[in-house]
Amino acid sequence: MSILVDEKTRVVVQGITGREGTFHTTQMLAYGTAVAAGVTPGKKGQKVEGVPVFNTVHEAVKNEGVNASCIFVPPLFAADAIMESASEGVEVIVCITEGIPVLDMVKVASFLQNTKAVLIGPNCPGIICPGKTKVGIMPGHIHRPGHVGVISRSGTLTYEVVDQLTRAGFGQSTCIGIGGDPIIGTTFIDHLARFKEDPETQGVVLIGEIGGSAEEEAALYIQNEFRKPVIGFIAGQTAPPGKRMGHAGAIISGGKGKAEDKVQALESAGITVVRNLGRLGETALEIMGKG
Amino acid sequence: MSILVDEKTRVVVQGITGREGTFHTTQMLAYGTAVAAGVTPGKKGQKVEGVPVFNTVHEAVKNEGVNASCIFVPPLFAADAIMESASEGVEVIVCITEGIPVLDMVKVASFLQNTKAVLIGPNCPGIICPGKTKVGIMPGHIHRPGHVGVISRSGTLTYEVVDQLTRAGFGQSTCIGIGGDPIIGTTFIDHLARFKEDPETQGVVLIGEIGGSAEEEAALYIQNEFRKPVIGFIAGQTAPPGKRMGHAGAIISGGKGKAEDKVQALESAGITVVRNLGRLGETALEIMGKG
Amino acid sequence: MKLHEFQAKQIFKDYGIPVPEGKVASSPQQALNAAKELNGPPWVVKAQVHAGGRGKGGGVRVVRSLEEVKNAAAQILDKPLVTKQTGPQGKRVYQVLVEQGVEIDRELYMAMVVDRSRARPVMVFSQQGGMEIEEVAARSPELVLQQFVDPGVGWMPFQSRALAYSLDPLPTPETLKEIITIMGNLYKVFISLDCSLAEINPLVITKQGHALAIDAKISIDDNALSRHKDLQALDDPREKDPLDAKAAKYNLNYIRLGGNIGAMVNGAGLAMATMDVIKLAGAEPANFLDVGGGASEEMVRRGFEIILEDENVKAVLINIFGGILRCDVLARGILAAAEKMEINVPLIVRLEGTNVEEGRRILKESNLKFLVANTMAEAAELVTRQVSQ
Amino acid sequence: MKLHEFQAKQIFKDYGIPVPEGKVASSPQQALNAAKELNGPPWVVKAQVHAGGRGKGGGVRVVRSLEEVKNAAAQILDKPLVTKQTGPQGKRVYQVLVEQGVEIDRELYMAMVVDRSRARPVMVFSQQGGMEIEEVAARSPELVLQQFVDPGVGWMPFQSRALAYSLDPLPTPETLKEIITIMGNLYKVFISLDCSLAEINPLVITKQGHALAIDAKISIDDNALSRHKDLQALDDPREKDPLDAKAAKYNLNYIRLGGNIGAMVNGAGLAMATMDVIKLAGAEPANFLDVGGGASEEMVRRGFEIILEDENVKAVLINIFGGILRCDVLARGILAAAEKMEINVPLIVRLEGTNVEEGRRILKESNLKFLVANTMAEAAELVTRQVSQ
Repeated sequence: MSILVDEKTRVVVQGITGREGTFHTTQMLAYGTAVAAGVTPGKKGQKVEGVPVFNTVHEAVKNEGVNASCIFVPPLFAADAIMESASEGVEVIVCITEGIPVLDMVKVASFLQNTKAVLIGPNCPGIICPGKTKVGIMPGHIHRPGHVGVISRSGTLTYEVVDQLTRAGFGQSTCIGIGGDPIIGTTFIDHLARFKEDPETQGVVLIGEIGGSAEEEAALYIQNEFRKPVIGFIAGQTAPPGKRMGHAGAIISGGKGKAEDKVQALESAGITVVRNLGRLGETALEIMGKG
Repeated sequence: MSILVDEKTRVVVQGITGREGTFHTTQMLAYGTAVAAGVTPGKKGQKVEGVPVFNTVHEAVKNEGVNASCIFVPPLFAADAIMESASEGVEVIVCITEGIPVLDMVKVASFLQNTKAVLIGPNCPGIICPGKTKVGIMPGHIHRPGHVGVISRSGTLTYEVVDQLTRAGFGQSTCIGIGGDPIIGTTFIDHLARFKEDPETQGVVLIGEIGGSAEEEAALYIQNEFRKPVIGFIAGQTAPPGKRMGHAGAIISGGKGKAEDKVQALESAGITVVRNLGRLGETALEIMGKG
Repeated sequence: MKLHEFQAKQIFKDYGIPVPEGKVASSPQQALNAAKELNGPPWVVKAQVHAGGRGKGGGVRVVRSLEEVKNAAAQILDKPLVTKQTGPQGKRVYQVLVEQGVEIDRELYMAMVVDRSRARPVMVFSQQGGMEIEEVAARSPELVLQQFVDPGVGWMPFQSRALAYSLDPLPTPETLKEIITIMGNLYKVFISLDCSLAEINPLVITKQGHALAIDAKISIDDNALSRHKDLQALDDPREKDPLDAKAAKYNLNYIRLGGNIGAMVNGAGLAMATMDVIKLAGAEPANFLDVGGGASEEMVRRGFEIILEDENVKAVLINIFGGILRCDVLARGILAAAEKMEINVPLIVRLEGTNVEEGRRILKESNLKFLVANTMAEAAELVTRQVSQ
Repeated sequence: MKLHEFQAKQIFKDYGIPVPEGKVASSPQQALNAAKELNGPPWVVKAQVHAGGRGKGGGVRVVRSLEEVKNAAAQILDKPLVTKQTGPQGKRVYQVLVEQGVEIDRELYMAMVVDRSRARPVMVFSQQGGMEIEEVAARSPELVLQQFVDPGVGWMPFQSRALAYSLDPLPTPETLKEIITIMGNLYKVFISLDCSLAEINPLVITKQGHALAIDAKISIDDNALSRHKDLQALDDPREKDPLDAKAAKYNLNYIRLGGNIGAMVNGAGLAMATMDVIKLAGAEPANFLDVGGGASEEMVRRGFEIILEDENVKAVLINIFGGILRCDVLARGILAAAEKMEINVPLIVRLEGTNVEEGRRILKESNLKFLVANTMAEAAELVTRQVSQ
């Protein structure tokens, strides 16, 4: 088992004829993902690596029965692309696009409330179930099938973590990059709840970073609801204070968001926090036993 | 028992210093309703029939613990008033106001999705639990405590029905005017579901009218889910075709909305439909036995 | 409030929806002058009247000479236009719209309304536009697409694409772009003007590959009119029955019908039920009149006057169940009317509800002659008696 | 993108938010001329610089004579302004805003931002505005109110009332109306311009009872700038470190820091983690540089150049875990940079991920001298060795 996607998942790539869309379609196909359709308005009838291109997600759903989407369209058009998939009943939407305006994401968040879609991202590497399917841009070869779930706000940092897990002998059940933007479709907690119910997942690595309060909320959830072992890492422990959103930002955040606060929140929830990223693999061995 | 409101309900009247607001505050107080506060911006400190007036619903909730609202503000300000109460956690909102623009109600409907408020109306007489409380404008003296639930899209037509029920010896558990506008807060089905769970309610009278498809949907619900006796009436059996919303309106409604269709839908769901309103009391005696 | 086609087309133009060049005219000579300023032949002369089915009723003429323009305008303006929506008496036409003819390749359908059960605006679109759209919807529902608008985001480009890319065969990219632009603009019209309907039927693709609104239908939500001062000026009172117009002036919900029993009721539902009772009694209602919840004494007086001004009326049934409208207000309004005009028909009064005692007392102590009904059933009996006399 | 106070105030004015009369000046003489055209005394001379805490740093002067206006401007423009946000080196001030002084009765706080966990804009309002607002929020949170905006309806009048009627004592109805209008207009500014922040602190009530934005802070969402051509012109490159400015030109996410280990990383998270590793190794990062996901060869080249242009840099760590950025693209970008400039510092390269073999091959087959790290841990060791040498 895996969460959200598996080898039966049929993927539509939105923005398939663009440079990144085409490149990662090739990569996903090579990994074994069932990329069943692509969408670029006006390009119906073309093929990309043998994958048929349609004008709309509606056509892709109707003709190819796709149930997941991977989005590579440019930032100012990405919110529209997410809503298109959601309105056509696509169940899992992975938005790779970086740089979507925040107020566009406010609209997306509101729109998704009335659909059954699960949005991963934006500004994320996507989701992979090693050995089954990869809906996203992560380098597939560093992953191994196994029993560790990975949830991360970061992209490349996730690869680093997965790489160490694999080298330490730990395969992964599912790895999800939830995205680094202020407003994202799903949070740590949404996926922790899925890992909780997934018998294949025996432990979770949770990779946070400074800003927001998602890690603090996840810590509370884990403390109350989650019984499998969890290892945490927070990026940005030595980062200088980032952009301040005036007094208002500080007031809204209530002073949360600093790395040390997050580390403390995780530790006081009984979670082992790795402070030196180079040592994550070792720590996994200590906490989760031999992989 | 009764549904939604009872003698413990504490009501705030929005627009209490207006002509209608003041008149019906007096009427409600006379009926025994706990009108605990009024709201008219800028009029804090005044009293209407001994009821303290506040500037905002927030103040009314904080100072008087109100949990239901009755709205008399003019049509262009009514949507705002509904949202104000909903945002302050008021649980039952009765909007009497007639003539709210439809696109304002589109916004209200969207807004209420994110609150726990139950909206009755707009363009409705409100809700009454005879002998306990009345949140609305119906003439209280025609009602009697008892075991029949009444749900109606019409205002004055409801009084007519209640009057006949009372004269025939049937008291009412709760009577609700859901409102005659195209977009209303709650439908027949919402309240049927409540009457289903209310042990005091032994039968229901459902008063519909031409337009929309609420009666057809209610018929389906009753057929599948509702086991207490139901009597139906549809106003407008002889009405000439009303305003047509172009072809689009006909397409959207799929041809539903005519009185005869509604009568048939109700009858084929096993509901007794009264065709001559003058005979409703008699029919109640036939269907529900001696009151 | 319904707009005329030429008014709706001006709004379309202002919002970036292309329409044929055209001019409005009130006489055959004006129509001729208008045609001279427009490219043609052909020209199209269209009756400007609030009624559907104009085409089949002869209210839309395609003509190929200036002389024909004049003749067509004369014919349309000369006698009432009869369509399936006007009734056999037809409707007088005061203005015609003279337009340049266009060469039509395809006829599409596009409209926006509010879907009441979903509580959202919806765009309805079909590649089979034209006069038979409702038949298309009934026969081949898959050819009629709908896109519901989420109020949190408004009309989105993906929705335009979902509709436009359904066209089969697909038009050129340029034509598609024009259609997509029109969709966004139709939504803007709908939302900005508080429309209850904004409809383009047909939206054509011309032989030159351009999208063009050949007809235009806009209705404004009457409840929202007060926040659109500019639109109020577009009301054409000539389109209304004089009594309907008078009722509108006093905010009364009045519709004149053909029968002989005048009725004054509070609440649309009770008014409809009262009409039903009149019919069941074997009589015909002369009107629908809901004096409404917040009616003042003045409104009641005007409503009563309007009923009595209808020369068909042989008896009047007043059926009031007081709620927000108080019975005493009703009674005073009736008396105020009675003071100013003679009442020569039988009056049946049924009063119940809020302040009923006070209302009954006021009527009783006046000089007014009337029959009292205590229930709807009694009212129906009295009506029957009046009718059979 | 941050705006200067005078730019933000112009926007406020355009959107109907009242601000004091004022003029911007680049020299003491211009400041004097500006003051002559404004009512006064008093006047206020304010440093225009992207940094908070100007008041306490001496960047805001209230003066009572024209001579003092000139002197205040001269002092502010003369030397870098040091505030708690600028660091000890301070920031040079190029312009001052000269304004009419106003008589202040009360200082309020009003701002709009997006709340990330609720995914909604929120208005923050307090009757205790001024410099200490964050302390107020920490000490007396009940004095800081929030109203979240439902995107389906936008800012509603009831929200303005909920905030404005919290004022204690309540201002006059006229003043309340002004404050309520400002709330609606601040929301319009925020939404129309894709702001990440729109803040008025203080919003004052003058002794005459008028509401007035005494300060103005607007930040635009960089991701949305491309759809606001007019706002792009408001960018002031002088506010940025020259290397930061160059990086911005090439869309690189670069922040210059104080240390000596240059770092080029893809992904903000990995970049932060790499900085953490450098610190844990006992060294100091010279910069944060996330070349991003969609980086081209050109962007990599420019990024590498920018790192090397920082004269503090004694070693460079390249840590790339290829995903959307492919390792071969990275390698070619590095080589392109190396062709154009001499590299005199040790280079540590750690490559992994997408197209890693191709990337490693390209670097290996070039003339570039570099140390290979296979893991983060190894990279940290190599950095330590460089630092301790």
